[in-house]
Amino acid sequence: MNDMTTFDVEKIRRDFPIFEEKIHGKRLTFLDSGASAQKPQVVLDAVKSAYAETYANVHRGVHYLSQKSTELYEGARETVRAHLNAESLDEVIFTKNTTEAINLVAQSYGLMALKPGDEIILSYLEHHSNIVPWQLIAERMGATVKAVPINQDGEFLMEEFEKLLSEKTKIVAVTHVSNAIGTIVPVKEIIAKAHDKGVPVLIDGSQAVPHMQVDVQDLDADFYVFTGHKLFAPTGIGVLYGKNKWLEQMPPYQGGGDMINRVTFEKTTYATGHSKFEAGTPPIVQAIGLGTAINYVNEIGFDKIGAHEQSLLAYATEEIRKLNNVRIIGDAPHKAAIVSFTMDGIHPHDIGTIIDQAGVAVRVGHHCAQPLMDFYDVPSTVRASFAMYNNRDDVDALVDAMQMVQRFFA
Amino acid sequence: MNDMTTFDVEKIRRDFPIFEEKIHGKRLTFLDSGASAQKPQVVLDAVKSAYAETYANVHRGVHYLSQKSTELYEGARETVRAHLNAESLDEVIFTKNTTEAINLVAQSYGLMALKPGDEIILSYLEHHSNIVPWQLIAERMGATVKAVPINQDGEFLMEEFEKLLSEKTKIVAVTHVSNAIGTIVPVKEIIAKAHDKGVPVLIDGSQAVPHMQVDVQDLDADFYVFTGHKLFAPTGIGVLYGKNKWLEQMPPYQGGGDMINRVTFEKTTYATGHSKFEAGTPPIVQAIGLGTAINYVNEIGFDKIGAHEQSLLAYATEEIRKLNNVRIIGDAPHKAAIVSFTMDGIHPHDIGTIIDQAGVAVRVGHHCAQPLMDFYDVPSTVRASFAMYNNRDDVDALVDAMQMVQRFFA
Amino acid sequence: MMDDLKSLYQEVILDHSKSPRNFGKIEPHTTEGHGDNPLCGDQVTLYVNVDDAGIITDISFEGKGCAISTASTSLLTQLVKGKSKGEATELFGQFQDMVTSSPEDTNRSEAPDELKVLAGVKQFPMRVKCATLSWHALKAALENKAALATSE
Amino acid sequence: MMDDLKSLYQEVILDHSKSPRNFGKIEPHTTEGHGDNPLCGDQVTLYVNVDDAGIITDISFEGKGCAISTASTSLLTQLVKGKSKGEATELFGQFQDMVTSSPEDTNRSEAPDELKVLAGVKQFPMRVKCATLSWHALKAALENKAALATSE
Ligand SMILES: Cc1ncc(COP(=O)(O)O)c(C=O)c1O
Ligand SMILES: Cc1ncc(COP(=O)(O)O)c(C=O)c1O
Repeated sequence: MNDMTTFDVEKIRRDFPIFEEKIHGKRLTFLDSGASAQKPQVVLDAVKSAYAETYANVHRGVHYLSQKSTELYEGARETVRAHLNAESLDEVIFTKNTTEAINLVAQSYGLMALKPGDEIILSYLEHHSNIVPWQLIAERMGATVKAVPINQDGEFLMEEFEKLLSEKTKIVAVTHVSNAIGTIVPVKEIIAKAHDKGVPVLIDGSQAVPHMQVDVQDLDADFYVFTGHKLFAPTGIGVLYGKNKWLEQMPPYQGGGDMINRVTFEKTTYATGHSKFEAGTPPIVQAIGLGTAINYVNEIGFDKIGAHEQSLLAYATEEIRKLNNVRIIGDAPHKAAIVSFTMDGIHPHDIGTIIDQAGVAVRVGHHCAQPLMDFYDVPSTVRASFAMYNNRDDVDALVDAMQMVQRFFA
Repeated sequence: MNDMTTFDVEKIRRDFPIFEEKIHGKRLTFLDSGASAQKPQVVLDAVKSAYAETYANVHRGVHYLSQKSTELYEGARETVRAHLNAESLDEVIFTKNTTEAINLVAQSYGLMALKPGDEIILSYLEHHSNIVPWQLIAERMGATVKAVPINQDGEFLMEEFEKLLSEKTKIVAVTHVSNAIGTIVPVKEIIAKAHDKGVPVLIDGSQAVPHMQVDVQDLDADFYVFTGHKLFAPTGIGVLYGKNKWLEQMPPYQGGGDMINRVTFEKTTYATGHSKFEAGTPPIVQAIGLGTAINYVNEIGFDKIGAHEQSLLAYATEEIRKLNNVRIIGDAPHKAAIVSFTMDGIHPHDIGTIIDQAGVAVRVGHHCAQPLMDFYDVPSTVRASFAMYNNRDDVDALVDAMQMVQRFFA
Repeated sequence: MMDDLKSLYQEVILDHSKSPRNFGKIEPHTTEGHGDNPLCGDQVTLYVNVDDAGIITDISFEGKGCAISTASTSLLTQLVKGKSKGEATELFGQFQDMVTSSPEDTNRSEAPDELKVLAGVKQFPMRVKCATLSWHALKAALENKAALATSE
Repeated sequence: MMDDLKSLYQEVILDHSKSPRNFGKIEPHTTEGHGDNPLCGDQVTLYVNVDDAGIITDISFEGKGCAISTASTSLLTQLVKGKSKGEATELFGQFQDMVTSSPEDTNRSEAPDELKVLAGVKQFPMRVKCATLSWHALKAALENKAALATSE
């Protein structure tokens, strides 16, 4: 895929129409891709064409449009399969987002596997979407949720994990990259340790897939989930990868059209493969858009994207540290391009509002990671999250705007 | 909204770019809107603009794009609220599709309300998406699913319904319009009868909203669900209307971001209102597209759309009856513009394949309504389903193509 | 347009679909296999006699289906009668390859001519399931699985 | 750009946010109310003394918040001290109207001038919750609800 030319961030920026917009009359400095990423023109074109030229419902139709639509939808599944290096198409399930994917596993695997007294292991780095679904199923089945602590730098404590792992552990669910502070978690090692005890592992890849190449077979992940909208794809689409050996045993999650084999009021039998978990009309066009987005990033290449982002991260960290009274939260040696910080005496919400007037978009708040905020004893932080289309001007604009905030509150 | 000019179907057709496509070199005769409807240009434009001009994640951001995106997303909620005449915005929940909306109610209301021996009443007219979710929760709670029978014309048997209603009944879930044969079900009367016994009612409006104006307060529906893609809106978006008095009592369905009040590993508290049921990043742009689609149909006006479709239905029924060896399935006096039929000695699948070569798109199969197919003792039918953009040429093309089929198999 | 259709619905196909061979239920039979096409609701049941040497001595079918599925089943019964289980499985493989391979590869298909009349189904991806349904049912019967076969 | 910001962060607001009045916990107190802003994780607790005649004789607050929320809470405590429960509720209504009404209506707002300094928040819809959080907490306290108030 990956051509031999060097990474050209300005060319990439031109692929994203949003950068033509002015914000309060200013250049857009978009540092909120961790919440959701912008969309390249090719994705918009794919969405448009799927509606305007080949649209119909998938799977059941024998007519031309239905056939085309099905080919595109199933083609997107193959794109995802190849991208994650999943063994088979049956292991790739389209969902609405990461949150639905985790709820699906929690409810379906949980219903099958959990007994009173069993334990689910998470970590302090998790997004609420990888906490609350487990709390809900744990409560229902009489199981308990345990969380692996972290150190001050925001690193996952492997020894503590090993102490928590026991015969009671029925599943481990951890994030690949922390959305709030950027820590890259050593998931391959976690999976190996869990497998030593026969415990399956779900990896929340929401913040990993936009920044790095993921190989589910290499990781040996039992479940790997991510959300399309952070990967430059449309909203309304997510992916659950699951090993066949689990999916085959798991009961259906939602009931409805397309997930059945035969329905009678007396007895209903279910489809096999990914169909069992895709009830109802799926997000057809959103899946097609996701396939297009994946092809787009692969053409650029994750080696280049990663290198670019790491150099931005280093520059941003250096520049932000120069500001007075700033505390960077999370300083793990392996980090994705996310910088979270607080400023003495100035609340993140006020910072967010003020720098927005300079066209700088960051996220302020708890980032759906309240346990992590509690750990650092802050209610919220300012988070600048970078994507492949960010450049050094974005860092400079952020730092300038922060200086303006300091003058404002001086 | 509704202007005073007469209904101009050719003008409407020009609003839908798909009609510029040629199918196997032929004019597209799209009679599969019951499976999913085509999209007008305004919806495509709204989708594009939401991505290219104002895109960001909703709710948490204080920056400009997030604010704009939130305004558009919440504006779509208001459009849906007004369209259904729901009392409050908290009663409008965005889902992925109808199927998710029904599963949400089945699991959440079911978990709260069902005890062993309780009963859920459905009908023989239901789509699998309004059967299987109830079977799943019934099995889990030890409850039983009962189905109201129909007569040969495909009408809901009110007396049988009254016989089934009892103190054991905890919920009634029926379709507003049958997707397979078009019967319009007297849901207002059903709701009144159920309410007499204190039983709440869910109405599956998937096939009703594209054809008629729905007023949830007038119907007094407890839950009303529909799917966007059949209402000329994007895929990946659905709506659950629920009365506040139920939603307030119901436990959350999926856990994750945005549906919480405060998360700790010890105890998590939930948001109130629609937020409780919208976990994770919602289908933002799809909701915006749905709002646009609703405004579009309202500008045309459902009185005119209904009149046009009824005249097409009458014409199509008359013309199809003229064909040899044809049996129309479902002959209720109140029908939406759907004609389902079989042909002696020629299987629907073969019909579908052959007429597709003439550019005619119909749906062949069991239409996710196997209990109904079993009732009529057919494995499948040919279904021509009409939308506001169909015209008499579409009917003629269908009938011509059917005659070709007969010659082919003669 | 008529060309693709004519290659799908060849005379042989129309003939077999109108007058299916080996239709009905042989009694007794040593095994049976059921196929269910969840997409259209069609079902087929194969009744099979396999002798101790593993030879399919007799076979018949019941069920409703489209022209493609009925003709395919009818052809199947003619073709596997007298064959060993192994040979039948091999035929299934050749058949599957034929209906899913790219058009250029058709000529290289190893399937016997009796099956090649169904090669046209390849132009109609949504109909491939119709053609393979009974083969899945046969596989289920030969593996003596009580379980249902689906053509997916 | 600075105009909108200046109208949001007026001198009074900055002053109250840096030196909040009535900060701390009065003991004893007859009632308290808690406010939680799920969007940013901010929390505020109001401690209130209401006498038999229904007059708010004393009030204080604790909690962390942004400049807007802290200033709004500080102003609230100053304003409702000495008022009856009914008057406090009325002020809440006026305040809500002011921060959610359309810009043209601001001048017609019935809110006292002490509250009008917060009218600029209306230009920042995502910040309205910050300004109203403590009013919701006050309402919870006066209704003596153990339940948590959220500013949604
Ligand atoms: C009556 C009815 N109910 C439910 C559904 C399911 O809708 P969806 O597949 O969008 O969830 C459909 C359409 O397929 C339908 O026609
Ligand atoms: C690490 C992580 N997990 C889960 C999610 C939830 O994703 P979504 O809201 O798309 O379901 C997010 C993003 O919000 C995330 O960053």
